[in-house]
Order: sequence, then structure tokens, then C-alpha cells
Amino acid sequence: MTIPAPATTTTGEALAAKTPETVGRSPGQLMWLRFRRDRTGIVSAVVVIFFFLVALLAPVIAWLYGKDPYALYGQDTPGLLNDYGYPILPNGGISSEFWFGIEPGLGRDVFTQLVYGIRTSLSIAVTATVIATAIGIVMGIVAGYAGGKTDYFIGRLIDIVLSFPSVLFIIAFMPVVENLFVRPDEETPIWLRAVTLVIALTVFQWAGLARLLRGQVLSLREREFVEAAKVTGASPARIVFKELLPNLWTPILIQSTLLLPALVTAEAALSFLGVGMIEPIPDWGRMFRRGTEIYQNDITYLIFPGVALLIFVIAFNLLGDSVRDAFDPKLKR
Amino acid sequence: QGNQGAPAAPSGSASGEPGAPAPAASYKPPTITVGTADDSKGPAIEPEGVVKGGTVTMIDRDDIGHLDPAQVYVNTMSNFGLLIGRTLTGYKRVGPGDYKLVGDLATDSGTSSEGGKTWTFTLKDGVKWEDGTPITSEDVKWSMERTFAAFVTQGPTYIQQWLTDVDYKKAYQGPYDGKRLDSIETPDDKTIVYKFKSPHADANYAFAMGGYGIVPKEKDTKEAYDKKPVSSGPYIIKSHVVDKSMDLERNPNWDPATDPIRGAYPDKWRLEFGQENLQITDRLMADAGADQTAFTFYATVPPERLQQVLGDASLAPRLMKSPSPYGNYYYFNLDRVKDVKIRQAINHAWPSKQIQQVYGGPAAAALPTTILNENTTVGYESYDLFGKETKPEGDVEKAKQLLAESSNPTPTIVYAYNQTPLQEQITVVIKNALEKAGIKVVAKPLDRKTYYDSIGKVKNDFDLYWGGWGADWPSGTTVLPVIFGPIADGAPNYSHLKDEAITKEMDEITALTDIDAQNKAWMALDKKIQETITPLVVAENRIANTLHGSKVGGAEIDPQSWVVSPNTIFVKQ
Amino acid sequence: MSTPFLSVRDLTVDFHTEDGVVHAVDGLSFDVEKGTTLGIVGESGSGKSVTNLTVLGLHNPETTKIGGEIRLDGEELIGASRSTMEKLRGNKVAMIFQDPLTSLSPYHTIGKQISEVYRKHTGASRAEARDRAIEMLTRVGIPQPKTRVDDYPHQFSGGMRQRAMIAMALVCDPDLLIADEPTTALDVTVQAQILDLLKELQDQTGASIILITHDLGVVANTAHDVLVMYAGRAVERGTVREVLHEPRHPYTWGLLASMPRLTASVDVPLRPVRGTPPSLINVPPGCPFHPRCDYMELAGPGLCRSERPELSPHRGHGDACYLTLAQKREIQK
Amino acid sequence: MLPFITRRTLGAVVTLVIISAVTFFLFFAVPADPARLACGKVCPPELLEQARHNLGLDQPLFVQFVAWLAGIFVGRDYEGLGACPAPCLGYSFVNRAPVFETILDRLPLTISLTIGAAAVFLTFGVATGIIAALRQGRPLDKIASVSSLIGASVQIYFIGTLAMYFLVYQNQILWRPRYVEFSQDPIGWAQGLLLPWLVLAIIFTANYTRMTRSTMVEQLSEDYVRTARAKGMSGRSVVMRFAMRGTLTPIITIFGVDLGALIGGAIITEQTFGLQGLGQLSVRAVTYSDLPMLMATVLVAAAAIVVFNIIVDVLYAFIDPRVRLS
Amino acid sequence: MGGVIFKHQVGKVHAVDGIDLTVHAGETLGLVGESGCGKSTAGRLASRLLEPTAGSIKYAGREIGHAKRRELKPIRAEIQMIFQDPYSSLNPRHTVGTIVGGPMEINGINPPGGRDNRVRELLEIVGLNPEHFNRFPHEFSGGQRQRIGVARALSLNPKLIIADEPVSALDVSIQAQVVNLLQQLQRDMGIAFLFIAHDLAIVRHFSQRVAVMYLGKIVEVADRASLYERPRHPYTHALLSAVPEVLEDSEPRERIRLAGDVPSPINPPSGCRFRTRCWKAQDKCATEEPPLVRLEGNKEGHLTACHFPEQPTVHGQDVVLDPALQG
Ligand SMILES: Nc1ncnc2c1ncn2[C@@H]1O[C@H](COP(=O)(O)OP(=O)(O)OP(=O)(O)O)[C@@H](O)[C@H]1O
Ligand SMILES: Nc1ncnc2c1ncn2[C@@H]1O[C@H](COP(=O)(O)OP(=O)(O)OP(=O)(O)O)[C@@H](O)[C@H]1O
Ligand SMILES: [Mg+2]
Ligand SMILES: [Mg+2]
Repeated sequence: MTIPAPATTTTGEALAAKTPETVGRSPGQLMWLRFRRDRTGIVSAVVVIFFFLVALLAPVIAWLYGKDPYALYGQDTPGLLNDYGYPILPNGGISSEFWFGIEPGLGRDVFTQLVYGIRTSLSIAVTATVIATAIGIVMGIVAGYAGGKTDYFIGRLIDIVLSFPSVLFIIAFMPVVENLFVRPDEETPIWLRAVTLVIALTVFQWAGLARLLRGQVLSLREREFVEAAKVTGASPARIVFKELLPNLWTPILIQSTLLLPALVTAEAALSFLGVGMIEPIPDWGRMFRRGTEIYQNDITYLIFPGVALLIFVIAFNLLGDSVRDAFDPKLKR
Repeated sequence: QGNQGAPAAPSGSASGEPGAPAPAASYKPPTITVGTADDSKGPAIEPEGVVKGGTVTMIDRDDIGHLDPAQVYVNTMSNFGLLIGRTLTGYKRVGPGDYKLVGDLATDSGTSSEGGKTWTFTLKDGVKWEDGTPITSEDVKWSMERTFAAFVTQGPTYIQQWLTDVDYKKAYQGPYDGKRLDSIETPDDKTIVYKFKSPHADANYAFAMGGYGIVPKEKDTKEAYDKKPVSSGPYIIKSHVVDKSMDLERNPNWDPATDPIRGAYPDKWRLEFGQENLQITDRLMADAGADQTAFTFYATVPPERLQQVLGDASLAPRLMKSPSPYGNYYYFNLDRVKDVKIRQAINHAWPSKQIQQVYGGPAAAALPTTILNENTTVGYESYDLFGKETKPEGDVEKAKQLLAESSNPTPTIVYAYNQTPLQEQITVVIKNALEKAGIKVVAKPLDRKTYYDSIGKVKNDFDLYWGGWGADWPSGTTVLPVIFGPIADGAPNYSHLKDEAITKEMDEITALTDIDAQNKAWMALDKKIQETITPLVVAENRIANTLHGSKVGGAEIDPQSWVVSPNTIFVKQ
Repeated sequence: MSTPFLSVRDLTVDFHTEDGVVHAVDGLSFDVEKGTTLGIVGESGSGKSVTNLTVLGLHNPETTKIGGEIRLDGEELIGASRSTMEKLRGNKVAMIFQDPLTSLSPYHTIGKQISEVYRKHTGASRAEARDRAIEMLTRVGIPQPKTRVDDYPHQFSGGMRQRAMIAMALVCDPDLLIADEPTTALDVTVQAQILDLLKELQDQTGASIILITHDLGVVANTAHDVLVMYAGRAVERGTVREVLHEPRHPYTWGLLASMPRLTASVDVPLRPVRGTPPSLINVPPGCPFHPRCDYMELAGPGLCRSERPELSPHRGHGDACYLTLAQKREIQK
Repeated sequence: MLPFITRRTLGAVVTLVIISAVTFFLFFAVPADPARLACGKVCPPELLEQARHNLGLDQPLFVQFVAWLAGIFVGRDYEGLGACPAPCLGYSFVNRAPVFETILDRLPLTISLTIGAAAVFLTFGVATGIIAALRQGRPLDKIASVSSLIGASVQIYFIGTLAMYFLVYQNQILWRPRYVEFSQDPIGWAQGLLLPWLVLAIIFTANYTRMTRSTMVEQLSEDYVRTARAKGMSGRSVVMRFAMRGTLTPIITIFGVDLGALIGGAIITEQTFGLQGLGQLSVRAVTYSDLPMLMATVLVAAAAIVVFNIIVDVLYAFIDPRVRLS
Repeated sequence: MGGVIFKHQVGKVHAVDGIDLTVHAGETLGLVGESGCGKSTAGRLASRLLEPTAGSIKYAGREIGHAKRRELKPIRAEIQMIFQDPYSSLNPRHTVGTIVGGPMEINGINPPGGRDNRVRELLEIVGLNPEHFNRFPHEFSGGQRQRIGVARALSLNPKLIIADEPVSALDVSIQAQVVNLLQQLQRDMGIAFLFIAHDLAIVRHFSQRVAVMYLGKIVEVADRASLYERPRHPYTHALLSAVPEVLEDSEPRERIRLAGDVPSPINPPSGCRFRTRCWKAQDKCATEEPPLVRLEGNKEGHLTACHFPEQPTVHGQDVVLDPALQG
């Protein structure tokens, strides 16, 4: 019996004839496509972008609105605050002039305070996120790829960092960091406080990402495409940067999307413990904390920063989920 | 009660921060006079409606730091000390705002001779330690001698200095190595004689300080005494969990008939520590269950709750009010701010009213104008050099005018402040006001732990900083010579004021044996210093508003120590 | 002939996914007689597993749309209640999966996994079930079954795991055993053992077997009847002899020609089917095989492109192709 | 198993020593002088020296650290305060109380707080997670995920304060947070901690719900779960006996981390509810530059984290025989 | 070009233990054996992805066993690999162009007409549409991906390609496409192959010589005809008999069913490693390791490592060692 012989296959013709269903889409583009279909994701992205725009354009917004976050309106203009320092008008002194009311005590404009506060908190959180992520990437990849002693020591370092009672440590040693930069009787610049906060937040955050990436690198290293690169003589640097790193962007992106809101709230929590940004720099976390102290007299002052923070954190977490889903469709369905 | 607690408390604590006179009109400064031997007899005068028995609860933020009287200087600790220990003299409450200095262990408030160089006290009959052994003059002498010992670092130092030398620890190192102090004599078990190097007409006030409480010679355990003191007062410590709680029960060997000061009405005391002011206020406002029999020594209503508490008529019967007896100042560093015109300009531009608002308004802070405090100065007289009463929000024009006359019309002032949320806000206000007058303010936050260290350095780089000082007894003697005394690292002369004429005048006034003349002279010097040198801005003084539970009676803020006195407390049934 | 033990009629299975509807099975019909083995062959993704999971009702009803009918011993399974299906599974119908490592629970001992099926369906006591498990392990040739019964799957070698899987499937004497690529993950020598074992057990118990594979050699060795699937449809059906010796469908021809064989001449190159299987979201209209078929022109190109050929008749040797038998014979010459 | 635990324990000890050393040496970089604080506001240099000597601060740092470390194992003798038997953590700079006793006194509250809250958020979080996983995409799932998201996004001091105000002070629906020994009054114990438990639970549950849901979804698509269903196992036992085992691993991982962190100091929680546990103790130690207390709280906190890490690793072995036998 | 010789021994897990293999220029050496027997390890040693614990690897007469990365550089281009898993062997984040052009970039090769053109050419050679230059691996089917892997290996004009189970993961119809492609490349370009597989039938189609491996050892090596028609080692017999045939031919083939799986290489059996599954095993097998030698009656180059070799035939045996099948 003979079997009919179809045409030979080593010509490109047969394959070219096949109608392509997907046209040259990179994994990134695919992710974007999936993401675009996720309504929650889009909405939260819009919200998040809105917050970033607010932070970025704070001076413009304040200029358009015509108020200054540092001016003590309630104190300079009589009739805004009562004897106890609370706004006289109902709802925290909301009026056409002060959209979100005025701050009890100092009598500043809540709207500009909030806008600038978001700016401060976001800048700190973003900076800390970027630095922590960068350190995490370097440590994780070095540990995972180099292996051996390097891996052992970085691994121990990660363990130790993760074992530190971080909150306690930050409140205990914030002054140390500041001390490293200024003598005790020197003026402490505002940026220094910010830098200190960033350092404090960063020190304990890189380790988680590093540990995750180390694991990822360990498994990626076993993937055959890394061997394929080695066989062609690729240098370790090339393997790390050209082969491994592009495959790590997914966990990195997901992790940092989750890290950022965590840091925003962490900064607020530090404010609660008295080690946040200091007056007169407007600060979201501090506003929130103050709100929790005076809400019985002026709930409005808690509501605006509080709800803004809640919306931001929820939106960012939702965004994180959507990014994860977009990258990893397996979870969905 | 001078030392107002080292680390300033985070927010609105009583022991830590400002306080002072001249509040709402209803307030009348207390009168303090010297009582007779009759006044010194027990028992204490009962407050209205008193009931004996029951358990009272006291809630505060901090534990009683020291139980060894030799280590007690802070008002809260001396106040607690009333419950478990006695002193030679003490303040007896005769009626609201009316106090007398009387003998506590002593039969009267002491007899002086040689114009106040020698002071003699006789102990009452029937005063005993908790184990029933009688308290002797040897015990009293021992108690004073041991305050010279090296481990004692915290208590008052007046009498030690008077007995020996200014550098008293060099002159004598305490009784533990067998050496005794000759300047204290005990001719018999009941009599004790103090011989000072110079006259001190008001020494009997000094003996009322908690730091001069007594310790039994036979039961003295040196450092360890701080943990387990022996009671001579109405109560014994039954249990003490550091920073958390303490339980007191009656001392069977305390005889009310010997004690004109302490009422000791409740059978038991329960002290809870570690609660923040806000929580304590919320608990007392809610007045639920066991909290009905609770009160607090010093947790004042914080600014965040003030409007609510003062606005609620139902809370009024449970609210106590008292302005701070302390002096609070923004000291100029005279080494740096050399031009008196600039100092006066700042005084004129000072936003007292705005700061008051941050504290919670007139109900929470008064705006004094003098260095000496109205409440703790016998013979107080007011003056207003910088228009604080007429323009409490600051007089920018006047300030500008003075600046124009000064060496530098646009000065830069480095303002150092204790970095607490409240002080941060006040700094914003100060900066805002001074900058309107053309004074640039560089705000330098200081860590609260090191605040006093930093401003206490003679060579500091700040121009203006807050500091408090309180009279140890109602006389200028314990204020002006201290805050304008020797200049040294850590010494309370934060202005670094060094003016020979003033120093000389202070020495002369101190040496006066006529107390009334002395008081008058202090008041005059007060004004003179502000007028000619202006070494400070008189700061706002806070008014304590303190709640207590609905079943607590006799609660009253002691106007001198500015904490709720345990002497009159009772539990309503 | 009486009614077949299992009869599947016009089965369609659609999955609703993000990318569109996957027509995993489309109008499939086949029968399995008592005591016989049906081999189902086809390329990866042709719907073999989906078909059989449908028989057991193991699809997620949320995302799956199932049509047609499946009758087991006269009982309709599509739309049957959950408890009916639970009573059926593991009892009357049992399944063996491809990868014995991932298909066995890593957290439970082999013995436990076998005995729990037995207890579930017979209500036997713990001890009885354990004895039964040991007996089953003995039957499938696990050495020292008394001790190995307490081992965990990872302590077994690949072949032993598959034997344990078989033991588990047979513990309740099922009437129908579905083996989904039971040997693909195994070495050739072990594959031979397992296939022999299946045959032998069938001889003993008289169970019907559906054997899914893409290896025609396995089918030839083990099955009585063969069903060739392509893109979710049956393209050819018949007895092993009929299909392998007188294949009728061009796809079957292609499969046979691309199989390397030990006995074939080395000089004749393999003749693979050109192109790749279609996407099941976008099945080509008409005969799904037409883009890869070399004989489309013979049947009339328009016909293959537009009209879907039906498999006929329901019994006996049949195929779904427009070529006439004569044409086929012609081509085979 | 035993060598594994030994190895991990040794590693943990090294970690703890390093953490202690870092804490210790950094402490002296803080510009605060505990002797100054102990000495009071009016403190001439001699008294300062005296205070410094009394606190043992006049010795070289390294000697101090070694003495501290040695104290833990063999005890120490303190001038004037007497012997301090091992494990000796020294005496507080601030009130001269033996640190170890203070820690022992605070620990029960912190542990009660942690255990109670953990019990609530673990059961609740895992249960809702499972339900959400089984009801994927249905309203119940959506509700669970939205509420857990909100729970995760609120701050403890935010809802804590509000809850205290509305549920305790205003309406007295819940008992005021306080601590009573369990042995004395179990009901009072539970009542006093109920609110902190619930508030902690709200915040932590979210994490568990999400983690459980996503792992459960993954597990449900595992081959061996499909096998279990193909065996005729009932839906419940498929979920609880098969899918659950695999879901446990990530849950106990974060559970270990959370427990460790909570015992180490639910600082903000204790602050918010005015409870006196380790967290509050540690904040006070920081505020008053109380080195021995700070060292002890850091040590306990780090030890909690480290110990729970080891426990989690040991638990892995119980859950997963593959780990046990390798 | 001479031959490629490698000879080595690997550490604790004796994944590969003292094997001797030679691939001649332009020929295909097939390497078969069961899972875990060390085939991949041997392949990765040959391509120097692994460094041998002992022994030597010679390429074109040069010792490369312990060469450093720099020294290996010129040889890297000449020895390339094709991997088993068409999914994990292509970086999912790179385009086909980058994947195929990468090796040229690394080695600084600038073919006339530019790299991109060369890549397109290579894609065409392996039967892919050059237009797919900018696509990502996930857009291709398994067979197409494997072609991309082949194109990548070809991009450096290698003299030796180590193909580690290049078709095992593919469907039969696709498998044949890839084997045909490799065969054609060998014909056209004279590339030598080390072709690793576990499927004897596939190996037969593509290899001039075949080596059979068991537990890290070569047990038999011979030219194709000898190995398939006159196998001597019992294990080779067992392997051959286990291949299921589609169409039964007239002559009945032997039926050998071995018991169990390959033992653990961490603790291999003493002596002859196959003895635990061998039906001819005797005491000698446990103590003495059989050398790989040419047995009497075998052709030149047909080496077998067995004390008690089988008859050179594939017919008429029936050996069942499996307890489950003895019912
Ligand atoms: N739950 C599901 N959701 C969506 N698509 C699915 C699902 N299960 C299977 N499919 C798709 O259905 C098609 C048929 O899958 P099936 O598993 O039956 O193939 P198969 O013939 O068994 O292949 P293999 O030989 O690879 O096992 C595939 O394209 C697969 O991607
Ligand atoms: N890096 C390594 N460390 C420890 N053992 C290893 C390592 N690499 C391989 N091995 C072991 O060496 C043995 C041979 O592995 P190898 O991958 O060469 O087998 P193989 O024949 O290619 O198997 P397969 O057919 O499954 O690909 C296996 O038992 C494997 O577990
Ligand atoms: Mg399948
Ligand atoms: Mg391999």
C-alpha cells in the first residue's frame, strides 16, 4: 500500500498562504489590548493619571484658583474662624471662595493644601518607589544570575532587611539619617526631610522585590533561550540586559504598581507617628492625620484628604490588578 | 515644682508645655499665706459632700517616673508623692483658691532665726512609717543627707546649696560612707535644726517641695529605693507595673489626725498609665461604666476636643479649669540678636492671638504680658509694654517702625522649635506674622528628645526659642535668678543675659528678709528687664481644661502645681 | 447490533474566551461498544481532550456551551444533575490523564487517593478501602504494594505513577475507561508496559476504553476502532484495520505518511502534512482541512471551500471528504 | 527535618545579632544623649558624668554591646540595681525597671491582640476568598473583591478612630478597648479586644481574600483537582481537601509574615486604641531614648518575624510532603 | 575538518559517566535513550554549556573542555544548538528578527547585504515567511517556532549542530516537517549533527550512526543499519521492541517488556548499569562493568558494552519482566 505524497514543505509558500490572525503584536501590545478591554482598569488608570496631573500641575491649579497653600487666610481675615480655631461657616467653611473649606487652627485653604499635599506625598512615594525598584532590580538580578557566594550574601541581606521591624526602625532612626546630612544646629532644608523620608521608605522596600526577582531570574536562567544565547557566545552582561531584563518587566511593573500606593499610605502612617513631612510643607498624610484628630468638630477636614486618599489607593490597587490581569490572562476567566 | 518635665510631650500634654495667668474673667489667682501651728493640725478640711471609701481611678499618659522622693522634681511626681509620702511642710487647702503653708510632719511651718539662717522644726507625735515605727528627726536628717549622694541626679537642689555651697556635691557626698552633715542638727528625736550659710527667709516653702520628702534611714536601699519606697503617707503601693498601672491601698499606720493636708478619702486607688490625652478625654467625655469614677492628674482636653467639651453644657460640672502657673518664654539669644530694637520689634509683631487660636482660643490659652506668673507670684502687678492687650494680633506698623530705627531693618531670625505637631503649626503662625513685619524667619525644627540640649548650648546657632520655667514656690526668687542666672551649657539662662547691674539687684532682692518687700522688688525688676533689655517674648500660657468622671468628687486643679490634687478626691456612691 | 454502550451525537463544545468563541468540538458523533477500545487520534488541539472531559461533565458551565447528546448505557449525560454525575465519575466512567505527576495530588498518599474513590462509591470502611488499594496496586504491578501504598506520588517513578493512576481509575471496576494520552509523558519502554497493562485489564474486566493519543502506533497496538479528529470534527472513523490499512481521508493519509517507521525504507523521506492546524476560533469554512489538502482541486475547489463534508454513515468505515472512493483509490495508486 | 530546623535557627540567631548590632550602633548616632535625659533639665556636667556612668554609657560602644549581648545568655550584674539573671535585657534608662519583666508584662496583650485578630482575619479572609473563587465573576465575587479592596485601602487609624468614636464613645455598641488577663476574665478579655480585632481584621482580611481567591482559582485548574473531580469527589471535598492544600502555602506564607509583624508591634493599632503592648512600649522607648527598652523591643519584634519564618518553613513540610522528604 | 571528539565525566550526579562519542564532519550521530539518562547533559557538554568534571572535549583537534569564555569565542560560532522546547527556547520578548540576528550581532558578523537581509534569507531557508521578521514568538505555532530556532542556529554558519530532542514536543505532522528540514540542511550545507532523541524511529531517519545511552553510559553505538538490524545489547533490543508500529508486518517482532524505570543516576547500579532491568543479568554483571567493544561478528565501528550480548536479530523473542503483565 502506498500513501499519497503531499507536496514538500520546505518552501515558504505553504506557510505564507496561511492567513495570519494576529499581525505583529508584541507582548506589550497584547497586554495593552487586553488592558484596553478592561473597563475597571481604564477607569482606575484615568483616576490615577488625574492624581498625577494634579500633583504635576499643582502650581498651575493654585494659580488658576487664585489661592496660596501657605497663606493663613483664617488668621489674616477675621470672621473665618471662631475662637476655638474652627471655621465659622458650616461644612468646614466651604464657600465659593474656599472650595474645600479652610483648615482649622491655621486657617489655610484646604483645596490648595490638598493639591500641594498630593504633590508632596506623590513625589516622595514615586521617588521611593523608583529607587526601591531600581535597587531591587539590581540586587535581585545580581543574586539570581551570579549565584554562589554573591547570591548567598545578598540572600542573607534580604532576609535581614525583611526581618527588621521596619516601622519601629524608621521612627527610631529618622533622626540618624537626617543627622548624617546636617549638624544638629544647622538649618534642615525641606528637601532633606523629603530625602530622609525617601531613604527610610526605600531601605525596607527593595528587599521584597529583590527576592521576587531573584526567584524569577533563577527560573528564567534555566530557560533554554538563555542557553541559546550562551551558545552563541553572549556575554553575561548581554544575557542579563538583553535576555533576562525584558522578561522581568512584568513582575517589576506589577510590583511597583502595588508598591506606590503602599508607600503613599506608609508615608501617611509615618505622619501619624510624627515622622512625616513637617510644616509648612503641605502634606497629604499629615492632613489626613490631623483630620482623624479633629473630625468630631470639623469632619469636612477629614473627608477631603481622606476620600482623596481612599480613591487614590483603591484606584491604584485596581490598576495594579488590571495590569496583572493584562499581563497574565491566565488568572482571568 | 519647677522642672516641667524634660521631653516635651507630643501633643497638648500638661506636664510638658506652656501654661499661665490672666484667663477668663471668672478666674481669680489663688492666695497663699503662711499658716499657724493650729492650722497644721489634722485632719484635712473636707470638701463639700465628701464620701469616704470606694476605688478611684486615675488615668494618665506617663507613669510616675520616680518614687524615691530625692529624685522628684516634676510637678506630676510631687503630686503623686502626696499619696505615699510626707514632707516637713506642705500646702493646706482651706477653701477654693485659698491655701496655707503649714507643717506636715512638723508641728508648724518652721521657726527661723538669724534672719532666716537657721530653721528649726519639731515633728508631730504619732507620725509613723508604714510598718508602724515612728518617724524620727534622724530619718528627716538622713533624707536630706542622701540627696547629696551621687545617684541622686534629679531632685531640687536649693537646700543642699544653702546648707553647704553652690557646688554642693563637692562639699558632701552623702551619708552612705558614714560621714554625716554637720549643718543639720537633731538635738532629740523630735527636733531638727537646719543651719544655712546665708539667710533664706522663704526656706519653709522649700521644705514643702516633693523632692524633700522623707526616707526611713533603716529601710533606705539607695538606688533601689526608687522602686520600692516606704510609705509615710496615707497609701501603700500594692502593685506597680511600670508604665502601665499601679494599685494603692490604705496605709494602716497613717493617722489622719496628724495630717492637715491629705484627705485620703478613697479606700483604693487604681492608676492607669499609657493613655494619650485624646483617648483620656474621649473616655471621660463618654463617662461610661468604670470610667465614671475616673479622673486624670494632668491630661488636659486637647485643642481637638476643646470646642466640643466647652460647648457641651452637660460636661460643665465635670470640667476643671486652671491657667498655668508657669512662665513660658520665647528667649532671644542675646549673643546673636544684639539689637534691642529688633527684639522689641519682634515683641510688637508677635502674633499672640493667632497662636492662642492654634491652642484652641481664649479658653485654652491666656496672653500674659509679664515674666513672672500671676498665679505663683504673691504681690503680682501687671504691665503691658508691647501692646499685647491692645493689639494681641501683633502691631506690624510699630514693629516696622522699630526695625527702621534698628541696625538692620530686614533681619533674619533663626527660630528653633520643638518638633511636635502643635509646635509646627505655631511656627507657621509666627513665621507668617514676623515676615509681614519684614523679618525673615528661618524655622529650625529640633528633635524633641534633644530640644533642651540644643537650646541649652551656650554656643547655639539659633536666635529665638521657646523655654519654660516655673516657680518652685510662690516667689520671684525661684524665677528671675534662675532664668537670668549663671550662663552654662544646660543652665536655664537661655537668653544668655549677663548684666552686672541686674545680677547685683537680684542678689540684693534675694537677701531681703521682708517677704512683701521682696515680692514688690521682683515685680519691679521684672518690668525693668523687659523694658531695658527685652531678653524674651512672653509666651502664651495655656489653660488646663480637665475633665473627670461623674462619680468623682472634690476634683480640683491645684493652682500651683497645675495638676489635679489627690488630697480632695473622693468617690461618690 | 444493540445500542452502543456510549453514544455521542452531534456534540458541540464552545468556549467563550476573551479572544472569541473557541469551537473546540463541532458536531462530533461516535459510539463505543461494550468491551472494545476506541482510539481517538488527531493533532494537538483537535478537541480530543475536550470531548472526553465533556463525557464526564468536567467543564466549567460558566464559560462552556455544550450541545448534542451523550448517552451512556442509555442515560443522557448532558444536563444531568451534579449528584448523578458525581455518582458516575470514578465509578461507572473513570479517567486516566496524560501527565501522572500533575494529575495526582502531591499532598496525599497514593493509597489514600485510591481508597477514597472506593469509599466514596462503595461506602467501604477505611480498612477495607486500604486493602482494596493494595490489591489494585498489586494488580497494576507495583512492587511491594503494602509499603508503597503509603508513599506520595513524587516518590514514584513516572511509570509507577501512571500505574497508580490506572489503579485509581479501575478501583471501582468502571464500565468505561477514558485514557487521555496515558503514555505521552512516558518513555518508550514504559509506554509499552502501560499499553500492555491496559489491554490486559480490559481482558479481565471487559470495560470499554477510549484511548486518546496522537500516536497512530499506539492506536494500532491497542484499539479496535479508530476515530480521527481534525479541528474539532471527526474526519474518519472505522476499525483499526480499515483506517490504518485503507485510509480514506487526506488528513489520515498525511498522518500516516509523516510517521517515521522502523521498517520503512530510510531513503524515502518523510512526507508531512504541510501547513499548521487551524485556529479553533477561526475555523476555515467548508472542509476545515482544505487549506492543507492537496486534492482539493479534484473534488471541485469551490465545494471544499464552502460546503462542509459530513462524516457518513454513522457506523462502519466512514470519512468526511468530497473525494469519491474511486478518486481515492486512484490517488493511492 | 531536625538538621533543617537547627540550620535555620542558627541563621536566625545570626540575623538577630546583626539586627541588634545595627540597632545598637545606630542608636548612638541619634543626636540624643540618654544621660542628659536621665539627668533632668538642670544637669551640671558632674551629674551628667554620674548619670552616664550609672547608665553604663561611659564604656566603649563595643564593650557595651558585648555586655548587652552576653547579658542575654549569662545574665549581668548592675551596680546599685543588683543582679539581673539571664535572659537579661538590662534595666530601662528611664525608670530603671527590668526590661525583660516589662516585655513579659506587655507580651500577653500583644499576643492576644495578634492571635484574636489573626483568627478573625484568617477564617474570614480565607472563607470569603474561597467563596469568591467558587463564584468567580458572579455578584458575590464582585462584592467580596470590592469590599476587600476598600478594606485594604483604609488606614487603621482612620477606621480605628471612627469606630472608637461611633461604636464606643457615642453609642456604646462595643466595649472600650482594654486588656484583661485571659486567665482572670476570659469574657472581659474578649470584650476588651473585640474592637481592635475587628478593625485589624478589616484591614488584613482583604489581603487574605485576594490571595485565597487567586490561588484557589489557580488550584482549581490544577490537573490533580480535575482528577479529583473525575473521581467523583463531591464539590466540597474537591475544594476543601484538594484545592485547599495548595492554597495553604501562600496563605501561611503571608500569615507568618503578618503574625511576625503584628507581634513585633502593632504600633499604630496600639496607639489608636490606647493599648499597652509591645508597640506602645517601643514607641515610648524611642521617644525617651531608652536604649535597653528599644533594643529589647527591636529584638522581640525581629525575633517574632524570624521565628514565624521558620515556623512557616516547617509548616510547608507538613502541608507539602514533597518539601518534607527533600 | 577532522572530527569532534568528546570524552568526559561529570561530577556527583554522574549524569554522564565516561562516555566516548565522536561526530564526524558532515554526518549525523543519533543519540537515543530514555528520559534522564544523560542525553541532554552530553549535548550540553559538547556545546560547552557545561564544563566537564573530567575528561576531554576536542573540537577540530583542539581541546575545549576547560576553555574560558574568551577562548571559546571562535568555536562558539561553529557549534550551535537547537533545543527541545520550542516555547522556552525563544525569548518571548524578542522579535524573530532579533532572535535570529542576535548571534550575528554578538559575534560581530556583518554579512554582505546587512544582517537583516541575512535574517530574511535564513527565514526563507527554514521555510518561514521573511515578512514575519518583526513578529514575536507567541504568534507562531510550535513547528514554526522550531524553525526559528533552526534559523538562529544557522545564522552563524555552524559546522556542528547539537539538536537536543528538536522534534519531541511536536505533533507528528509537524515533526516530519522539521526532520525533513534538518535533513535538507545537512545535505545542502554539510553540517554535522548530534541528534538527540528518545524516539528510535525518528533517529533512524536522520542519522548515519546511532549511539544508545543508558544511565549516563553509552551501551551500544553503530552505524544505522547495524544498530537497527543487528542490535546486540539487550537494552537496544528492548527499545526497539517497545516502539509501537502502525502496521504489523509479516514477520513478528520480538516483544520485550522491561520492568520499572531507569534507576536514579545519583546511585547507579554497580557493574553493568542495565543489569537491574536485564533478563540476562548474572553475577558478573554486578561486579564487572562491561567495556564498550566491538563484539565478534560485528561490523567495524559497531561497539557494544555487554557481557552477555543478544543474538544479532530483531525477531522472535518474547521476554516479559513486568510483574503486572504476568497474569
Ligand atoms: N477551558 C477552555 N477554554 C477555552 N479553550 C479551551 C479550553 N479547553 C480547551 N480549549 C481549546 O480547545 C481546543 C481543543 O483542546 P483539547 O485539549 O481537546 O485538544 P487535544 O486534542 O486534547 O490536544 P492535545 O493533543 O494537545 O491534548 C484547543 O484549541 C484548546 O485551546
Ligand atoms: N544541574 C544538574 N544538577 C543535578 N542533576 C542534574 C543536573 N542536570 C541534569 N541532572 C541529572 O542528570 C541526569 C541526566 O539529565 P539529562 O537532562 O541529561 O537527561 P536526558 O537524557 O536529557 O533526559 P530527557 O529525555 O528527560 O531530556 C538526570 O537524572 C538529571 O536529573
Ligand atoms: Mg489533550
Ligand atoms: Mg533532555
